[in-house]
Amino acid sequence: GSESGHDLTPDMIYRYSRQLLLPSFGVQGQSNLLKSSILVIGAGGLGSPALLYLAACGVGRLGMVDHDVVELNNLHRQIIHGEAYIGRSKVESAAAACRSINSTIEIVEHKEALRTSNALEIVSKYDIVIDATDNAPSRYMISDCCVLLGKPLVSGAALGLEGQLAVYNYNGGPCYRCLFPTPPPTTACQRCSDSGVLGVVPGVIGCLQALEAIKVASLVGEPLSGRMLLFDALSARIRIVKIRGRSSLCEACGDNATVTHQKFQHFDYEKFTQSPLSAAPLKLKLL
Amino acid sequence: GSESGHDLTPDMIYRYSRQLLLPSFGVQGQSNLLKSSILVIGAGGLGSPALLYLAACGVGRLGMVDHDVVELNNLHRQIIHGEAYIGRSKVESAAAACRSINSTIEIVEHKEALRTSNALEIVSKYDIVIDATDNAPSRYMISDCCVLLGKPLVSGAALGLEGQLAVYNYNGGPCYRCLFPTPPPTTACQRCSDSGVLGVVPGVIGCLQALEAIKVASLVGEPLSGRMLLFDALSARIRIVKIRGRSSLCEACGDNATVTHQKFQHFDYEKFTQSPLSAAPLKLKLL
Amino acid sequence: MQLTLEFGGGLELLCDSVKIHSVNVDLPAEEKKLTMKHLLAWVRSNLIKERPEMFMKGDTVRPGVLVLVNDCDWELSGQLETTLEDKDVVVFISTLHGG
Amino acid sequence: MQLTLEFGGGLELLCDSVKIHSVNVDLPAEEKKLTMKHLLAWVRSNLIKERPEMFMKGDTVRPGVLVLVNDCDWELSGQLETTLEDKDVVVFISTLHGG
Ligand SMILES: [Zn+2]
Ligand SMILES: [Zn+2]
Repeated sequence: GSESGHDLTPDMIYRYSRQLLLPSFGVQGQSNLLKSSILVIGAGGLGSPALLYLAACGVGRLGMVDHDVVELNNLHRQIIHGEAYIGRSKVESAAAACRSINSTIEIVEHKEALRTSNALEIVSKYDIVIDATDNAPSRYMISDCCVLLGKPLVSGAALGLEGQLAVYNYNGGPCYRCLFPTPPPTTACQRCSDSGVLGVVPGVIGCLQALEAIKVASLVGEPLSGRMLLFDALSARIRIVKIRGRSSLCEACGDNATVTHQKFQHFDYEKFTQSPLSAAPLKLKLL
Repeated sequence: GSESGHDLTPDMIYRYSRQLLLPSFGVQGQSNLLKSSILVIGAGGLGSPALLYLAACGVGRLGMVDHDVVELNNLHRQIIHGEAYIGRSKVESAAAACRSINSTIEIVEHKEALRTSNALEIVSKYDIVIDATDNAPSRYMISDCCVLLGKPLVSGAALGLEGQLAVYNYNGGPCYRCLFPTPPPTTACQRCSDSGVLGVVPGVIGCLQALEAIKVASLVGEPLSGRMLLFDALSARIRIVKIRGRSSLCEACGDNATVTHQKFQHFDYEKFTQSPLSAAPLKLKLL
Repeated sequence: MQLTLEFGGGLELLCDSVKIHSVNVDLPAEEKKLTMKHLLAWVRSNLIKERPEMFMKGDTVRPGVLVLVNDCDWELSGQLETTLEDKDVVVFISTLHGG
Repeated sequence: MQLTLEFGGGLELLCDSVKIHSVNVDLPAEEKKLTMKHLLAWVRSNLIKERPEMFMKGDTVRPGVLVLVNDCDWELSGQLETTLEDKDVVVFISTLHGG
C-alpha cells in the first residue's frame, strides 16, 4: 500500500522475495520491473529462455510476436515449447508456458509476422524490445523501428557454437546500422535452419538478453551498450569488447538520417539484404 | 541403422537435425550424447535451465535429485516449475517438464536429499554430475563423491548478481577441495534464500553448466577444466581465469588422500563446514 | 612482429577452420610501422585459403565483419590506419543472424 | 605503482560496496619489489572498512577467497611471494555457494 512506500501486494512480496532482498535491486528495482513492458520478437531459440525469465521475474506486460508453428526439430533448443504443441502456434505455446509460471503479469500474444506494415504499431506499445529473430532483414527492420520510436533494443544472435549480444539505441549509444551500415553478402547470412546450432547456445544468449532487458527496465546496473559480448561455446571463451558509438553518418540515427516513419513502412528489407524474412524448408541429407 | 554408420532413428534425425548439421558436433557428438547419462543435483535455480536443455538436446539418461517441494517464492528463478506444482515435489515437477519436451529419453527421479548414505550409490549410476545445489556442505560432499567414483563434476553457483562456474575432477584437473581445502567461515556462506538472487543469474550459469556437461558427454570442445568463469551481471562483465591444477596435498584427490569410500559414508559435512544441508525458513522484513 | 589473429562467426572456415593463429608479420619494406591495411593484405595472402570475397571487399573487410584490435572496435583506432604493436590481438568476426 | 584491485562474491561489501579500485601503492621502504604479501597488508589498512576477518586470516586471505593476478590463480605465481608489476590487475573473489 502507499503508506509503506511501495505498490507491492503481499503476494508479490512473497513471490519476488529473493529479488526484494537484493540491496542493489530491491523494492525499487522490482517496482520498476512491474511497471515496465517488454516485447520479445521471435519465440524460438533465443526467445524461449528470454520469455520464461522475463515472465518469472515480474515484467508487468510481456508481449511476444511470431507467426511460426512449433515443429519437432525446434524442440532441441526451443525449451518453452513441448511436444504437445507441435503443429500449433509458437506464440500460443509460449504464452501458455509463461502464464503457467506467472499468472499475475499481463501477457500479450501477437500471432503474426512482424512486417513494416505492423511493426511501428506493435513496437510502440512497449518500453523495450528484444530481437530474438533469425534473419538479417528482420534485424535491420527491428533496429530501424526502434530508432524511429526511441526504444532500447536488446539484440542477440546464435549460430553453430557461437553467440553475440549487444544493447542498441540506448542512452545515446549506437544502433544496429551504426555498426553494420551495409548488409553482408547473402552467402554470409546463415540461419540455424541451414547451418545448425547447439541447443544450449541460444539458451545462454537468450538468458543474457533477458538480463539486459531487466537491467534497462529496472534501472539497475550497466547495460551492454557500446559494448558487444562474443561467446564461443566450443572453447568456453567469452569476450566483451568495446564498439563504436553512434555514427553521425548513420542512415537510421545519424545527423541526416533518411529513415522516416513514412519511408519505413514502404522499405523493402528483403531486397535491401537480399535475404528472405522467412526460412526455406530444411533439406537434411544425412549419410 | 548400422549400415549407415550411426544408431539414429529417423525420428531422432529429424528432432536433432540442427545439431547433426553442425560439422564440429554432428552425428558422432549426438550419438555420444544419446549414450551418456547425466545427474543434476538440485532442481532449483541452476537445475531448472540445466535440466531443460539437457533433456531437449538428447542426453540418453537424465537423473535429478532433490527432496524439496515447489514454493511460490522459487518461481521467480526456477523456471522449470509452474504454479500448478506449488506444494509438490520439485523432482516430480521437473521430470514432468523434461518429459513434455522430450519423451524419447530416459528420465530418472530421485526424490530424496543427497546424503553420504546414498550419494555413492546414486552418483555411481551416471557418467557426469552437475552440482546445482545451494550450500557449502553439499558442494564438498558432491566433490568428494565424484573424486571417489571418478566422475567429472560441473559445478555452478549463483548469488545476488554474480555467478561462478568450473569443471572439476576432469582429465587430471583439480577437484573442488584442491581449490578450497578449508571451508570458509559460516558467515561467508550466504544462500539465495538468505541474501537474494536475481532470477536470471542462475539461469545464465545453469545454461552454461548444461553446455559444459554436453561438451564432456559428446567429447566435443574444451571443457572449462583448470579454468573458472566469473560472471558479474550488474556490470555485464565475464572473466574466465586460469586456476591451479590438481594439488598433490589434496585430502580428496592428492597423493596421500584421506577420503575413502568408508570414511565418506561417515563424514559429517555439516560439521566440517559448520553449515546445514537444508536452508532455514526465510524471515523477510520489508520496510 | 608477433600478433595473435582470431577468426569467428564463420570466418574461421576460410582459414582451414582454425580460429586462433599466432603469427609473425614483418614490417613492409621501407615502412616504420605496421598498419591494419598492411595486415589485411598479409592475412589475405597468408591465411585465407578460400573464398577471399567472404573476407574482403576492395582494400577493407566485407560488410558484416567486425574488426577488433585488443578488444576494441577498429573504428575507434582509425580503421585501416590503425598502427599495430608487438603482441597485439586482432579479432575478425562475422556478425551472426541466427536464433 | 598503479594497480587495479577488484573485489567480488560479496567481498566488495567490506569496502563500501565498491568493486573496482584504481590505486597507487608505494613500494615498501628499502624494498625493490612489491609482493602480494605487502599488497594484502596495504589492502587491509587502506580499503577494508569493516570485518577484516572476512578478508584475511593470519597474513593471508581467509579460506574461500580466490586471488587472481592478471586473471591467473596466485597459487600459480607463488601466492604471497608473487611480485606485482605496474598496471597489474588483482582480483579478490569469495566463492559462492548459492543456486
Ligand atoms: Zn545508427
Ligand atoms: Zn583435489
